[in-house]
Amino acid sequence: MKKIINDPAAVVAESLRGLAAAHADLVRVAYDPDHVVRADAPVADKVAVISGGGSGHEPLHTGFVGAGMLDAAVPGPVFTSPTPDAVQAAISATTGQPGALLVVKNYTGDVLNFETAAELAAAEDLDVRSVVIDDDVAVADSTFTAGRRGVGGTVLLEKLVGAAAARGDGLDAVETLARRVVGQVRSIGVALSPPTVPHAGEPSFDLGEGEIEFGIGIHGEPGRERIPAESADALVERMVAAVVEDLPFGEGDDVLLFTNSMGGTPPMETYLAHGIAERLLADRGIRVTRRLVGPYITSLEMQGISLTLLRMDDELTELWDAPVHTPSLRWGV
Amino acid sequence: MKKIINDPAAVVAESLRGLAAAHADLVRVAYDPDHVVRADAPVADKVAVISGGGSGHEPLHTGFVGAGMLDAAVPGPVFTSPTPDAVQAAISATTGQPGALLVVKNYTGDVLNFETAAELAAAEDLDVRSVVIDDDVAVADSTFTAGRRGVGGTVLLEKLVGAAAARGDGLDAVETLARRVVGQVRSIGVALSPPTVPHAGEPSFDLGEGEIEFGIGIHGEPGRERIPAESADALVERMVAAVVEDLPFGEGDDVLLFTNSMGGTPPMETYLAHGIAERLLADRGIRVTRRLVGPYITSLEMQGISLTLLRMDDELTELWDAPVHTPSLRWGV
Amino acid sequence: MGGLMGCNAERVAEVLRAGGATVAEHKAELIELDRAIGDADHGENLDRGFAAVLTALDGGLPETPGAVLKVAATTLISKVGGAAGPLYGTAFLRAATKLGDASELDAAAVAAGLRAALDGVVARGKAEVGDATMVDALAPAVDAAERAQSDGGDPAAVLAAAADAAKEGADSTVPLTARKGRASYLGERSVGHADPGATSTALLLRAFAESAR
Amino acid sequence: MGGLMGCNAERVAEVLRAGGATVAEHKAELIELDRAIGDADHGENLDRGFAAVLTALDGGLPETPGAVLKVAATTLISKVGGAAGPLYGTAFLRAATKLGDASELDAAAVAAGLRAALDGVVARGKAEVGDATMVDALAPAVDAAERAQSDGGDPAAVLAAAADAAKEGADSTVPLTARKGRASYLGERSVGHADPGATSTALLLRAFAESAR
Ligand SMILES: Nc1ncnc2c1ncn2[C@@H]1O[C@H](COP(=O)(O)OP(=O)(O)O)[C@@H](O)[C@H]1O
Ligand SMILES: Nc1ncnc2c1ncn2[C@@H]1O[C@H](COP(=O)(O)OP(=O)(O)O)[C@@H](O)[C@H]1O
Ligand SMILES: [Mg+2]
Ligand SMILES: [Mg+2]
Ligand SMILES: [Mg+2]
Ligand SMILES: [Mg+2]
Repeated sequence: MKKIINDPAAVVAESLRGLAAAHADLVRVAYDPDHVVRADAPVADKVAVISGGGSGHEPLHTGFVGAGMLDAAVPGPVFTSPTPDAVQAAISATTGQPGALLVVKNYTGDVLNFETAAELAAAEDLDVRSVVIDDDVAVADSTFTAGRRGVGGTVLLEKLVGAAAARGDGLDAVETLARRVVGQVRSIGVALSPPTVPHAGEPSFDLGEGEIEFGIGIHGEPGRERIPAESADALVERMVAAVVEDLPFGEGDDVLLFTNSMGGTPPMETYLAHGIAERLLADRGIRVTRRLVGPYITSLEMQGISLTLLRMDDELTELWDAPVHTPSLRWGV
Repeated sequence: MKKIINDPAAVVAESLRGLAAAHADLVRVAYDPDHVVRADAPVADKVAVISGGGSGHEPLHTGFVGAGMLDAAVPGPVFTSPTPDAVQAAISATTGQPGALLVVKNYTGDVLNFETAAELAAAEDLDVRSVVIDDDVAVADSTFTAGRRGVGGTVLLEKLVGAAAARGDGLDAVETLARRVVGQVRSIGVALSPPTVPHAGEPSFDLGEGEIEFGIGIHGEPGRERIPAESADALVERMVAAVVEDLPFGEGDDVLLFTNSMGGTPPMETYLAHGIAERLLADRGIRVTRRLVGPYITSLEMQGISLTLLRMDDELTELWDAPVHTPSLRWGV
Repeated sequence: MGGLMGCNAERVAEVLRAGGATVAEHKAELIELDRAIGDADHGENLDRGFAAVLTALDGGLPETPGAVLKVAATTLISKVGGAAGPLYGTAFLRAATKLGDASELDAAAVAAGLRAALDGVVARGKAEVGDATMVDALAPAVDAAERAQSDGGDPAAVLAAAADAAKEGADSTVPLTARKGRASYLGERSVGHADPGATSTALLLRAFAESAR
Repeated sequence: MGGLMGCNAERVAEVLRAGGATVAEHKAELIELDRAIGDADHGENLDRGFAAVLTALDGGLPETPGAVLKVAATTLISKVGGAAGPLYGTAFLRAATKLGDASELDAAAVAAGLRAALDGVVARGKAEVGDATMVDALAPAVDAAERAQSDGGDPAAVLAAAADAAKEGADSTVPLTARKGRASYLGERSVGHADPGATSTALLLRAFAESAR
């Protein structure tokens, strides 16, 4: 393993120092417990939107702190959910009378730690709700698993609820919107190469030259299925089919298409895949009305991509187009 | 080699299709010869700023086409300079009476092909000038080499001259500014792993587990020196020293610090390195007044980073802060 | 003083220290198990947590065994993160609560503490035996502890029985398809691997038992 | 018709086709040479260019050898890119210009065409012998061609002499430190590798010579 790091145990804090230096106009970083808040937090009379999770998925979540998106992000150690006290610190720094919505990706650790933090906040008379995002169609949605993972849909969810909170929606409305988004967003991911967790020092899985992990998560956990490497056309068709058939999305739907690089896949391939996905959706009569292309929810240096589809309507379009000003997502300002 | 591609020979065109679909509001793509122009090109009464070069460095150059930056980008095959007819097509599509500035990275191929294009344009009575950017301190600046390479400074140069053209500067002024920027920007890069060119199918160099290429370029050409892997603190100090001592930058200087990922290095490490560089510059009494952090000039999936320093003044600061609206760099709009 | 007979806060702290030592020793192994079917952090997480527990205990020892376990619980909750943090944290917290302010522990207290720990883990994580989680080690461990206690065993014997059963329970996860936690995403591909959390539970109980002898 | 004696546009096109075939055949080898000290595209670039030249010639043959070479030149310039595109393009363009509208070539014309090609490459690229570029193959090839011609050789003999010298010239780049092109960035690390462009020049001249026999 080669990485540009010092002590693996200090990698998150040292990286946050760089983030703080680079974006002092947008974010403020506190350490131990680590949390990142808007430079102007707490914002009066606004529902706070807070998310977090293990580090290693950047820019998610720390890169999305700022006006129109997150009030705070809580980065845990690499691939490890943050602890309740860290989440609680982020809540304290951002949450007032209008309350807060916690955006929680559906992993056992995240759910348990954020749940505990919400309980602690309730004990201090703060109105804190959680929404759990579980958009990964690779995992069978049954009681015989920990449930579906939260993946690419998280980025869209954070943008949309951030915009709703920014325009002044109350906590009930923000929460309802969040649940609606969760209900109509679906994702699938593939990996061509594994990530390497700094403290582990070894690639998270071993993948032969001719193999692809289909249905990969974002933590280097192996995918659901290992398939032979195939052309971009065939692979993207397989991904589009998995996502479209799940919700299902159908002819006449308007969608946001989010083509995400898992980190190590360069723009050339990400755009190439995006172009194929646009064509395949058009073939199915599904109209792409908004798009996001790039590395927004990653798994360290893992090579691969994910596709996320969100069914759009006028309200979601308006919220998507609303101004956002964060280190890694910025428009309208 | 595993990549999300179909035919290696079609990778650039297919990727451009995805770019066109994703950013139809910003850019227009023409094929064979491939060139990308602003959606609203030609912009009347404005100097056109045009760049290009081999593909595989995205978002450079295609991701920087749009208001406030490039009027056109000409992507060649992977790591191969585009041909004169492609450059000429971009010139024709964007250049009117105010003329055009070609931003050319100093590689034999780019210089020769853009030179020929400029001659062809002159034959059609267009006022087309070139500026060659050669900011890489890894290469000895002597007549015994092809000269220094154009690397990270290119991104900054394109932004600054794009802003100058956008505010209405004439070609003389834009050209003078460009030469001034070239004179005060310096870069150095390192690689931890090689890129793989699609048609080659093999990594561009072989690097042992404990080795780093110091002074790497952006084409998978091996670096100037191979050094043992070292801590981020030591590596960034080595990089900062190389850049600072070259111009030299000194106490009291205001600078823009650009910490660039070569593609495969994730934000966690890029920000970590950025934080160290900020500290090391502060130690030297050099004040970082603007920064850019992320993968902006890459070498496919190569892991590594580069550091670029640009000496700032009021004019450059104003031009840097000016609005820009492109697929990959966007603010103020 | 041999064994846990009449064991007080100091002895409980010693037992915890032994647990911390075993986690440090087996850190790489636990990472490796988690790398195979999870996200390669279990060993790192637990080690970070137990190191903090030991530091906390070095800072001054509370008066009762329950209070010592409570320090361990809150430290684990605020240092481990992931799934294991809340689960182990809850386990220690429930055990601490069960022990109340008794100043010394007998065999019955040890068995009851373990039962409370298990109940806490199940309440939080909703896993059943056979889901391939730490419950597969802890549940049989508690049953064995209660049997040993009702057979008249001393605290050390209770812990030894628990450790033996936990080891067997951890091994039993190898052929299972995981149904909780991160390994469940793998479906049948989780078969053939020991669960990291079950393994760490067995290692901890073994260290506790040996320290208590 | 054996040899290039009295060779016309059709024969020149045949010679170019042989060049295209050799580039296709050695494409991987040229990529590999460029991978070692450059950016791994030389074989791909030349192959793309010569394939286009062959397609262009298939579309209809111009009347003179010079016109055939001009088609090759413009096609290479618009298809190869990189450093090699303008350099090879210029070489063919200068040769074409030199040959004028002669309908057949003699040995003197061949040698003069080669000399013009070399002058063009040097004018564009400013490389000298010893800089480890295609000039290291082309310059001795031109000298040898002129010697062969003044010794009374026919066009085929002129090309054969050029090919032999070019091969030697390409080999001579192995111990050199590159001073032009991408390999120059390597400094002394370029030592021990044959220059890709010098190698392709030698391969092309060999193919031309064999086709002309
Ligand atoms: N719902 C659950 N109930 C009981 N134990 C669980 C549950 N989910 C996960 N675990 C345990 O947690 C272990 C993983 O811990 P760890 O790797 O530290 O956390 P994470 O899975 O968040 O990375 C698993 O091996 C399993 O034993
Ligand atoms: N200034 C120069 N003069 C002559 N030949 C050169 C010069 N620069 C490069 N070359 C030749 O071009 C070859 C590289 O061609 P190619 O790989 O196609 O282009 P690029 O270097 O742009 O990738 C080198 O091996 C060398 O022979
Ligand atoms: Mg984890
Ligand atoms: Mg090239
Ligand atoms: Mg884990
Ligand atoms: Mg090359």
